[in-house]
Amino acid sequence: MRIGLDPEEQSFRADVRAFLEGYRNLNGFFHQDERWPEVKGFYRALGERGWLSLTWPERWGGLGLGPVHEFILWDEAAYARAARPPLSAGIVAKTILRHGTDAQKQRWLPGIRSGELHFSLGYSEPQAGSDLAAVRTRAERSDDDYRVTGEKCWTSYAQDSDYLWLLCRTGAPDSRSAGLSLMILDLRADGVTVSPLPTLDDAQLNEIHLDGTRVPAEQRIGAENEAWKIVAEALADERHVQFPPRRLRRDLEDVIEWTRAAGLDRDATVRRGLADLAVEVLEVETHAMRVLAAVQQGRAGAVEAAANKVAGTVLCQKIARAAVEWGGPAAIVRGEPLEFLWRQSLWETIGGGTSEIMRGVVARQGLGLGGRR
Amino acid sequence: MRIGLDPEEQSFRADVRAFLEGYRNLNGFFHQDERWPEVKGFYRALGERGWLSLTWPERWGGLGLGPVHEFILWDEAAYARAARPPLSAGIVAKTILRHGTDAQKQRWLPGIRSGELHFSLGYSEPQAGSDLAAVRTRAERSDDDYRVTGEKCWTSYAQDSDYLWLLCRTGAPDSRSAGLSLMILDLRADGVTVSPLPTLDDAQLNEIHLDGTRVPAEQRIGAENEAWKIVAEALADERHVQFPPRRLRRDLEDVIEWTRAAGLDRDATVRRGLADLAVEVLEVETHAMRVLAAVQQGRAGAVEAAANKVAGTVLCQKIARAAVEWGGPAAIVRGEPLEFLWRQSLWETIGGGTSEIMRGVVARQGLGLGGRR
Amino acid sequence: MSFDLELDDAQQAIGTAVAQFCRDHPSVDDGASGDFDRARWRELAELGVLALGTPEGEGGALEVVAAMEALGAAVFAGPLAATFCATQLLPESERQALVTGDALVSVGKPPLLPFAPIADLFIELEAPHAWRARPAGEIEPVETLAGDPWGRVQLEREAELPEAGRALALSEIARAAYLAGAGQRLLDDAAEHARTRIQFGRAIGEFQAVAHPLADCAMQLSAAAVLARIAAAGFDTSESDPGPHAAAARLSAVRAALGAVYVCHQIFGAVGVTLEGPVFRVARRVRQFASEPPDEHGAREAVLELFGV
Amino acid sequence: MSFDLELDDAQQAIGTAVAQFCRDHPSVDDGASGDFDRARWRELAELGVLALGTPEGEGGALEVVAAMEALGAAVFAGPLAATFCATQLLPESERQALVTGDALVSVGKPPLLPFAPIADLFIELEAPHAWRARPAGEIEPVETLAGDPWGRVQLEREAELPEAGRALALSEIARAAYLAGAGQRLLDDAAEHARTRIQFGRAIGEFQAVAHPLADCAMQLSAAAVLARIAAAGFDTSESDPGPHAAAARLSAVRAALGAVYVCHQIFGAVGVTLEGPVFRVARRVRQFASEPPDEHGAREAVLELFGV
Repeated sequence: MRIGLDPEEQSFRADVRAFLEGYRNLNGFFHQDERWPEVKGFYRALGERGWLSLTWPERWGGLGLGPVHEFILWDEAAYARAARPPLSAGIVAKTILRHGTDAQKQRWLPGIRSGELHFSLGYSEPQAGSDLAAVRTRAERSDDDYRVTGEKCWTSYAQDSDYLWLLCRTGAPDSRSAGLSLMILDLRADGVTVSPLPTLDDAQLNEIHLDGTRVPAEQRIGAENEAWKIVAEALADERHVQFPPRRLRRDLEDVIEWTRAAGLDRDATVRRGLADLAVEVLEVETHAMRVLAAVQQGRAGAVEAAANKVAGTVLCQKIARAAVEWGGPAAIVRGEPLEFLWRQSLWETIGGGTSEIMRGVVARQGLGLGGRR
Repeated sequence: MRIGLDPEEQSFRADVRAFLEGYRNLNGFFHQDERWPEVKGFYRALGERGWLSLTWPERWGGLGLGPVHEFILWDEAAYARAARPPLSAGIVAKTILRHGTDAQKQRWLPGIRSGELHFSLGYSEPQAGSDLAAVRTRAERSDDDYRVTGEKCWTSYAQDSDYLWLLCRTGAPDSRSAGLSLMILDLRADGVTVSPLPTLDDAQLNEIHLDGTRVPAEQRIGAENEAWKIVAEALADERHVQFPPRRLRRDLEDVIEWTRAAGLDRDATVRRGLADLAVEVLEVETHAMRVLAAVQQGRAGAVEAAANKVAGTVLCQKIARAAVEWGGPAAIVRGEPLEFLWRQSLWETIGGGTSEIMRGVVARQGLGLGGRR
Repeated sequence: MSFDLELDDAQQAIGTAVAQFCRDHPSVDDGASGDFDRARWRELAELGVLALGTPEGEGGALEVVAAMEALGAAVFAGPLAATFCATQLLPESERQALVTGDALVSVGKPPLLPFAPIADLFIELEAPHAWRARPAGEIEPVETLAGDPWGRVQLEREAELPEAGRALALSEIARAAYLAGAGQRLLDDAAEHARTRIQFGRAIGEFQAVAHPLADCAMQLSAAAVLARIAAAGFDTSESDPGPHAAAARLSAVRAALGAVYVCHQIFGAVGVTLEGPVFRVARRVRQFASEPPDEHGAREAVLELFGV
Repeated sequence: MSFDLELDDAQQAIGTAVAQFCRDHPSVDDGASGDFDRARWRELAELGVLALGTPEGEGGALEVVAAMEALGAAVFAGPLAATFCATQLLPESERQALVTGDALVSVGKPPLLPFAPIADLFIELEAPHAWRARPAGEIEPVETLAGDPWGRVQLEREAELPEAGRALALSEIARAAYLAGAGQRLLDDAAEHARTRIQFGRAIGEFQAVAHPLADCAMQLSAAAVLARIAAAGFDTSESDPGPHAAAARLSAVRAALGAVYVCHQIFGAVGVTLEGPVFRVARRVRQFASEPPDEHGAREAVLELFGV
């Protein structure tokens, strides 16, 4: 059994915590949109330290460290509410490292590593939410380009990003998972319209209309029509940082602080509730450890990651909901931390794979139950 | 809106309550098996008053009253823990009244009305639990008889009953719901073996082996292969007495009494829990009213009955489980009412249609959702 | 006569009229405005809604239920339950301005008072007591989850108001009906979404993980709606203290409506994450209505009375 | 070195040996006997299980966890957690008879004491304190949900026993591991049933209403098992007070195991209603183990310490 950090990892954690002191009020974990210049500054500062490329091979400017270091960084960043891991340095960079050509690596990795280049995830469409194989956005090849037409939606940060990490259809319309390709689309190119969708957490998602937008063929990552497997692998790359458990510890600490200020922390019902939530925080930490163990040991870890996602996000809602119940009218005043958590947590069980999809993964892959979703 | 009993119904309820005074310690609601002679005596006493045939037409010895009277009787009997409605006077008699020949009515109804004749429900089989269309027990016609061979299981009260209300296959083996017939099988006939299955509530179910058992053709109720619709109708006949809500009121009162004796009734957590359970008891009472309204108005009432079954039985488990948690070690001593309710309630969400099947009914028929179960 | 849990024709007509009014006067409320549409409030009053249950107005608590179910379905903003409380507590002379919508009332317990910055009348509540009151000092405006203008201020109590228990009961019945209506609207919308949204080649309502939680919502909401009606019927016949059944209705409706909020957000998925989408406008108002004073502790104690605890 | 939440090979060997022992010595316990199989208890002791965590025995808390997970999976009867508590509290001279299985200990709070009618030693518990004690008067025998012989009796306290907090922590860790093992066994059995039981033409595990609750059970049980191991590792390194993590492990395991009981009963349906069927023998012992002293209130307060409440 090994459940704690080793001395080198502890020392790295201390460095991370010291570094995060300067970003403790950034709150980019929840408010990246409105704080984008500062969040981008935070990413640049990480880039300077090499912390956006902790696990990349040294040949491409990485530090060649393992997933535990990435976990520590983003777990502490979540606790500090500083920011979430950028798509660029995670899914995008790791996929390029695995499937990109050397030319592509040279073209994209330096800007990502330094925290300059940022990407949005272009997977979801109005008719393809949980069911990604239903993607319709069409890329037609002509000479050295693709022309892309279609509609993406619920896209985070597109208003601030440089590129879209685009999943699109290059095969026949009914080719499902066998006709999809991955491309890098310039969000400033002609034919791109980004429209904001204000969201319940004071942020925004975006709809993206693509009308014959040009994507150079050299910006396709991996072979044509082969994106399905690549996308699945990329998900696995980020499992250990997808839902950091210390976000929950911070949530619960904030609630405890609030109940103390409101004089509720001696109330028997509140104490019982806090204790039960505290146990669940510890439980979610074990799920995160299981994910880490799987990733380190080179196992798929899909079941562990699904459990971590469901347990963590359901608990995040439980914490906020219980607190708002205890807090009475005072808890629903805008700007109160509980009120915000209540709203924000509403969508944690949806984004990044719904709880229903995740339970299906655990049931099928973990327990061998049924083929249906 | 009409939500209360009218004066005549109130007067009937008063009569019922007075009558039940003599049976308050009978406890046949939970322990019919071991108290069978007394429970049978209770049924005979009901028969003497005409209360086993409250809703039957007067021509067949009934009182020609409506479902509210039946509801009052069995709701109060549940509160008194006296006994549950006998299968004979419910499903059996009502089906014979609707589908039986005059000869069959003359043959069976008097003994049922008087509380003399008792039946067990012969639907379930090892491979046909929730999925009744999978029934395999085979009845082969030869001249004026059927010869029945097969296995029934989880059969209540078969050790004390006179007859089995048998669902069996007369059509082709793969005929599913289109090849089933209903028959009355004498449990004392040759080829019948009844074996007890002791259950977690100190009672027993039974397995019944049928090995070429003779059933006279005149004991088939309704046409050959036409049982499916009859069985569904019969279910509807009993919706208003299937899960009487005052059973829950009594459960909660018993728990309150227990918490008071244990000095727990001033505990803040316990009080909060009791209040929430009390609200749910009132909620279940509204479901029972909805079922009554549907039955009185001649509507199918399947959705209302499913809601009543799920809400009532889930609550019955919640009450017992919460109480055992509050009670600590003292609550798990055999013979304590909480310990018994904890065990007994484990199967309320299974028998008489599982919660999963019932939620499916509400989703499909109430909300128009999906065709799957 | 058969059991019948539905409102009668006249009561249903009130609900229909209110629903039509709400369609004709869509809310400008965007959940982050801090505004309150007083003109619309007066127009609602012109329908007679705020006079329901008073000697000068129509009917009693069942009529209030009819109106509030429709207002809940439209997530109409305003001190609705508070107004029904106040019209029971105040004499006709003071009631007048409330039922016409000319005056707004704030009912609550300091320091945080609903609609305080724009309220004309204040009633301090400490169930089962109520006092006429007036602000002592500056009102610090705050905005709520659902975008309403509330305020922080201390109150000076004036005369205690008689029969507060009965007035509170009506306001709890009103709140329960509103929440049941709001929850039912969410359920209807989510069920429609589940019938029509296709993923993995079929309507998502065919998946038990979608269908069964909606079925549970339907059961809870139907029970909550009936409990509100039962409490209202008891209020109108005055056979016994209406408080405990009103409390039960409120607790049931809060649980059912919040349950619907959470289930329906899950079923709408990303569609429901948007500020103006089909769920959140209802969700935030349900949560806010459920949090308004008086708190649930008193309601729970009242329900326990019914069981002799 | 990678993160690794599994027990090491030597610890797993203990679990394997205990599991084999349980298979070779099936329980006669039928849930309604009031009997206790002392011979089997002594044989378990001969394996060295009851000496685990003592200076004379093998290993520490992780070894206790290994044994208790296996005992839980076999729903082995007896004062298991209590014995681990007592062997920590008592000096070697008194411990001897416990680790050989010759003496039985009753640990609890009067008047209801586990195994009191057949116990040779009594320890009164009022967490975080413990006293050697002796019965004051006649022991009234009672039978428990799981068929064990308990008794009602008052105790006379003798000397207070030192370091009760640490002893209690080990017993809570042991309890948590037992419950996690019992719950996992239920889950394994129910998942197998769901994979093979056909209704409506398909394995019932294909229905989300069956599959998803089992998935939730799997997640909770895995977390509970890991929390027990983490608490045990902390106990063995003595880095800090093992109480709070032991308390968390117990609370987590109770919730996970009871959750598994309820879900698995539902999934086994009528098959699980029988006394000797695949669920109830486990279910009743889980419920009983979860109800044994000390109560959960103290555990919750201990967990709150971790968060500074």
